[in-house]
Amino acid sequence: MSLLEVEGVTVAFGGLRALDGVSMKVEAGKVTALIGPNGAGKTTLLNVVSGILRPVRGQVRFRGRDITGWPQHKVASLGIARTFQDLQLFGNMTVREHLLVGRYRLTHTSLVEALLRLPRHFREERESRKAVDALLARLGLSDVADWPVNALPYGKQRLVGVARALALEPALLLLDEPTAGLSGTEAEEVGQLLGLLAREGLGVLLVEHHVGLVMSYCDWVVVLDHGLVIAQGVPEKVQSDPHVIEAYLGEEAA
Amino acid sequence: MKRKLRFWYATALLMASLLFLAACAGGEEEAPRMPTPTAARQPTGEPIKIGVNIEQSGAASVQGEAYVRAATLWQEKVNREGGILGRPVELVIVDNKSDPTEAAVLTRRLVQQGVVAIVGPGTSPTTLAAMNAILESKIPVFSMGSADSIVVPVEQRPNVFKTPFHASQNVEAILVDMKRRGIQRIGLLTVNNPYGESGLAAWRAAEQRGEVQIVAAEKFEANATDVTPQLTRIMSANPQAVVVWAIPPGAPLARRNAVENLRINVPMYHDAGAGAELFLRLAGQSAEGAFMIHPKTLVWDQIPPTDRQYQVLQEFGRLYTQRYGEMSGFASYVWDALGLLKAAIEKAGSTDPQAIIRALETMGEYVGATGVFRMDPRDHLGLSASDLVLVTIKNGKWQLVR
Amino acid sequence: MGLNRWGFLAFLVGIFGLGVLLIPVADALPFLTRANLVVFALHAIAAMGLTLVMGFAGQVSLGHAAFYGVGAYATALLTAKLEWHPLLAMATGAVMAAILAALLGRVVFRLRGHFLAMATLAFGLVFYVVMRGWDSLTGGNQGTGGIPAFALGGLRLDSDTSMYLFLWGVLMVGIVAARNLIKSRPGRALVAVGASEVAAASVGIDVARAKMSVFALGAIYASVAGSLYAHYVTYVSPDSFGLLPSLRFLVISTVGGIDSVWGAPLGSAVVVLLTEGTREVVPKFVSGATGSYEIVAYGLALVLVLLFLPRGLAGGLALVVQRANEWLRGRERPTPAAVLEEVELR
Amino acid sequence: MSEFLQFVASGIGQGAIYGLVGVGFVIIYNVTGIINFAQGHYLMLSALTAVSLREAGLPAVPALLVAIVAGALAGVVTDRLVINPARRHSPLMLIILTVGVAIALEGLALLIWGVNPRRYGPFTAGPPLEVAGAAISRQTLWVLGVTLAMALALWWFFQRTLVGKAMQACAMNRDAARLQAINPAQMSLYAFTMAAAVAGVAGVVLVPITSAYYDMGVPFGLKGFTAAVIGGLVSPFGALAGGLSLGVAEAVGVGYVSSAMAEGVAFTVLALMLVLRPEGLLARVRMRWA
Repeated sequence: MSLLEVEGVTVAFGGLRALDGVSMKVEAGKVTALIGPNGAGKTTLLNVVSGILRPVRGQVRFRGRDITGWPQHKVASLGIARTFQDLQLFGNMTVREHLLVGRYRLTHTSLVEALLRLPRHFREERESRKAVDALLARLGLSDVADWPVNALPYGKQRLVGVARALALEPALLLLDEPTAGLSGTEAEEVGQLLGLLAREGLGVLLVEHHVGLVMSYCDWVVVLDHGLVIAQGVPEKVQSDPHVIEAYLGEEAA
Repeated sequence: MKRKLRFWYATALLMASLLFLAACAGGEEEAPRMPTPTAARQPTGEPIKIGVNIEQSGAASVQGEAYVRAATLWQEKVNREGGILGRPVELVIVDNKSDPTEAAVLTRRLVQQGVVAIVGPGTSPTTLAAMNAILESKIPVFSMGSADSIVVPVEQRPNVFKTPFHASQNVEAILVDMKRRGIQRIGLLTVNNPYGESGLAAWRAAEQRGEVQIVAAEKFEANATDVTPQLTRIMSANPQAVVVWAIPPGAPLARRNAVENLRINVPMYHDAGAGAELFLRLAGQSAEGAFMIHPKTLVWDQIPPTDRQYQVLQEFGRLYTQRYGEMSGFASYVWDALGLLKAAIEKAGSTDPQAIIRALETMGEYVGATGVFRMDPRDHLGLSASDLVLVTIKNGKWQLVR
Repeated sequence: MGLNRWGFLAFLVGIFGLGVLLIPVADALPFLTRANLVVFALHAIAAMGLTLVMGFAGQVSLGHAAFYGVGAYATALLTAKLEWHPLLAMATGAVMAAILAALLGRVVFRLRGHFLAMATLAFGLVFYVVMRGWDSLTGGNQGTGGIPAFALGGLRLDSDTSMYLFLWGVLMVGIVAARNLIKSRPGRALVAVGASEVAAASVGIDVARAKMSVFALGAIYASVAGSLYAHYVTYVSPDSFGLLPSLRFLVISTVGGIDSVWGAPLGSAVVVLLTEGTREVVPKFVSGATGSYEIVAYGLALVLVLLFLPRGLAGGLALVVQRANEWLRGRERPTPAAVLEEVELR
Repeated sequence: MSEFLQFVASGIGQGAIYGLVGVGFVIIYNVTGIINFAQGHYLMLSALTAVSLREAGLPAVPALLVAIVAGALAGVVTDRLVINPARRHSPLMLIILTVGVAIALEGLALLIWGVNPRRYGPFTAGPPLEVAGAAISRQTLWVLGVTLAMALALWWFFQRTLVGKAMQACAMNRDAARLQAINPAQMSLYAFTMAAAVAGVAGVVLVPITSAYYDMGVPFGLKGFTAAVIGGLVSPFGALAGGLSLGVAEAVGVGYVSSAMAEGVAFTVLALMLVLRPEGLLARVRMRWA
């Protein structure tokens, strides 16, 4: 049983098929890349897995459990975290607060307990702050922990998006173009981090354009074009697949 | 982009200041054109302050405007004629915006400013909301609200008085005329606000006493544009007369819809709230033949000299119409409230609140423009329904029927 | 960091002292009375509920006065007619308001932006119509009275001063509760929902539920204020809970600033000062001026504040504090902490 | 039967006015994404201006035209002084800003005209027309005629003029419109001006039916908005149809249900519409713009 299994998923917008019977798997402890030309349906697939979109056909299974069409917050509470291409950070919250919000599923203080400052609030707050501090340190965000995110440079903001997702302590991490807009070295760092996380047992599915990153840090590559899976396999094999070359060349020509 | 914005703001500022100037100029124009003082003594000393807490804007502002006009006029007259106890009178007029909460707050504020008495609030909800403040103040307060409960039970309202007739007295007076015409079955159209509600309650009470049969009762919103559906419903119950309980613009609107659209041929009665000149102006031709039960103020120039109120009505009617060009159906309530206070202060010889209240309760008869008041410790209104008259409209003028 | 917990407490004590100091100020100012202070505190408490809804969950309500009305009518009917204990009546009103808000939120929060505003507007209007039309329960347009003064043990709030001090205390409790909320798991979740719904859901927050709960909480603030209003005035009628009062709460919240717990008290104070100030000043220049000048001033103030201080007076004030701080410290470069000062004076 | 017809006749007269106010909501909403709270206040301004001009002795036609222009100017001022500078604010702030405009306009009207309602006579004198036992006043016919004329004019404007088409483009996609060199700020100005002018037209034809007073803006604004929502907020013609159906529903509701709750009918309809069918009753018909 794989960590995540996507089977025959079809999504249609009006008459257009954004995904057409897509099947793929993500294994725990592996980094899986989802690549393909623009408009191939990569983000759509992430949206289906994370519960933003409901497929017209097909199934999404997490640890063997059918989660197709579950609302987003329920999917997240199973331990499926994600980032967004356009970041979707929380305006002027601080970095630390972003991570604290990220731990939402791991804590249980209710509205009433918070208003009245009952013991659970303090206990969880203490635990969360400790965990968040550790994560901040690990990602090198400690020195900007109390900055509002909108005062950070773009690269750091991307990292905060990843950090927020990691704060969920997820089993599966979905990343939508985590290196877009980053410099070469920054992208390299992200790649190393992903490799490290995978070794700790995390399953990672990332949508990526950065070919170098895909080649050096990913264990498995799935290629989408026009909503169809045109190839999948280990990076070296996919790289030389004629379908893939054609799809990318087609894009360049256009 | 920036410069454009500045241009627009400059334009707006210019327009605003022009408007302000216009308003100021308008204010000056309306400012007192006092006849040269012929009266002897100029009032001197510390002015006697009386609070006037009125609905100058908001839902009840139509009455409010007339109240303020009457108050201003009265202040000028009294100060011209030597004030009260030789002291000048200063009215502190405030706008409660028809808001119950503001009415309550303003009552307390007026008390703090040291007024010896308050006239207002002018409606039932504003008065009842201010009641706590009024009772705590222990100074005499005159309300122009229509609900009976403002002064009843009197033990719980020791310092509260009112000048407009109870709704029940208006009903009583209309019923007298209906009996004469043999009308038993009526249709009732009331405005859906506190004013209409008090009328509806009074009519329901009369029905309980078996004095009348209400075959249809409908309501309409104060800002309605067409009450033909309500009137259609009422007419389908086949009443012998239709009673409309509303203030402008609702009352004249109902009259127009009834006459123009439905050509209702049964008598239509309005109550004193229907609004004098405003009724004529808004109902136009259709006003002809409408009946209204009203204090004598509307037909002040038709009251025979033998009437006890003749003198008072002549003076009030002259002053008011000379200044404002037309009579108002509401103005006399404030005029009389202030007159009663003046008489009471003079009788008591002091501005001590308790003394004023005692003087009001033991004054005996006070002939006002609204009617002849006979207040006593059991009755803080003191009017009787027989002071009301029935008027109708002929050739665009009010005509005394009886 | 804004202020830490002890700093905040000290600040709170200071503010409470300030509230007490307002009494002699009101006595000294010719155009203010203690009754104005009572109204100021009542409106601040109710508007704080709206501030929570708008500022911390990014949702707007144009029918807030309806919840104020639920509390007021619950207290009026339960204490005057059934002679319940005031506290019990207040709690009942608050629960009813919360349930009503939750039910409303359930259906309404599927809507976004303008439609949501308009749906709450419609709700407020329907409430107003029902209060006017349901004569047998509410007394209709004539309202209902005979409400006793608020009494709790030996405490009897039968004067403006006692009422005001009690309300000021309630206001402080409201502020502390709001701040407690913000610095906690559910509170941060609300802010997150206000900032990005899709991202909030991606960390496991049930967005619809979060909105519903903050809507219910806001309704409780309004309802408690409404109950105390009923005790204070001893009479309630529908006109106090219609569209205009809803708009007034909206003005108070936005002028004060919707992303600060101090917004509602600030906004309420400004509205009282504006109302009473114009009432006092304008007639000195324009003879025969009525409340209309004040209405114009009210509208213009709202427009100007929102145009030039979109974060309200609280936001503006925070900025001033920060600038003053910088100036005192001799023009340092803004530190992250200073940037934060601007972000939250929560 | 004639009773029912009477209710309908009364209803369409009121409903046409609601519809005209609703049209303004639709135009502004589609072009700028704003719900303009001051919409009913333009009607009020035009109505009161018209009364003043008539009282000052101006003949009917110029008086009414000037009054409509005055209403439109209020729209211009709203856009230039408030909406345009605040273009970057959130929609929430923009709604509240229009609330501020509405409050200020109402106060201004109170300053200028005072509290008393005023009125001028119907455009053509004469007894009401009898249609199958139902009386229809001549002014109601004027209202219906003007409404029809406005509908045709709007249709022409949006279908046949360049500006109209540009506004439609703006309504469909503001960013795309910008790429085609359509200036959204300018479209917003046109939208506010037009919406205010249409409300102004409604105001001047309404006065003889009821009267003009300073606080009529809010009730008419609310009814107009309800009309627009019934029409789905996408098409001016939907708003007109929505207004007519709301007017008839109200009148029939008064006639057969309860006159005390008549106003409740409209607002309950509004609430239900927003919650159950935010896309409007007429969305199925797909009456987009024309």
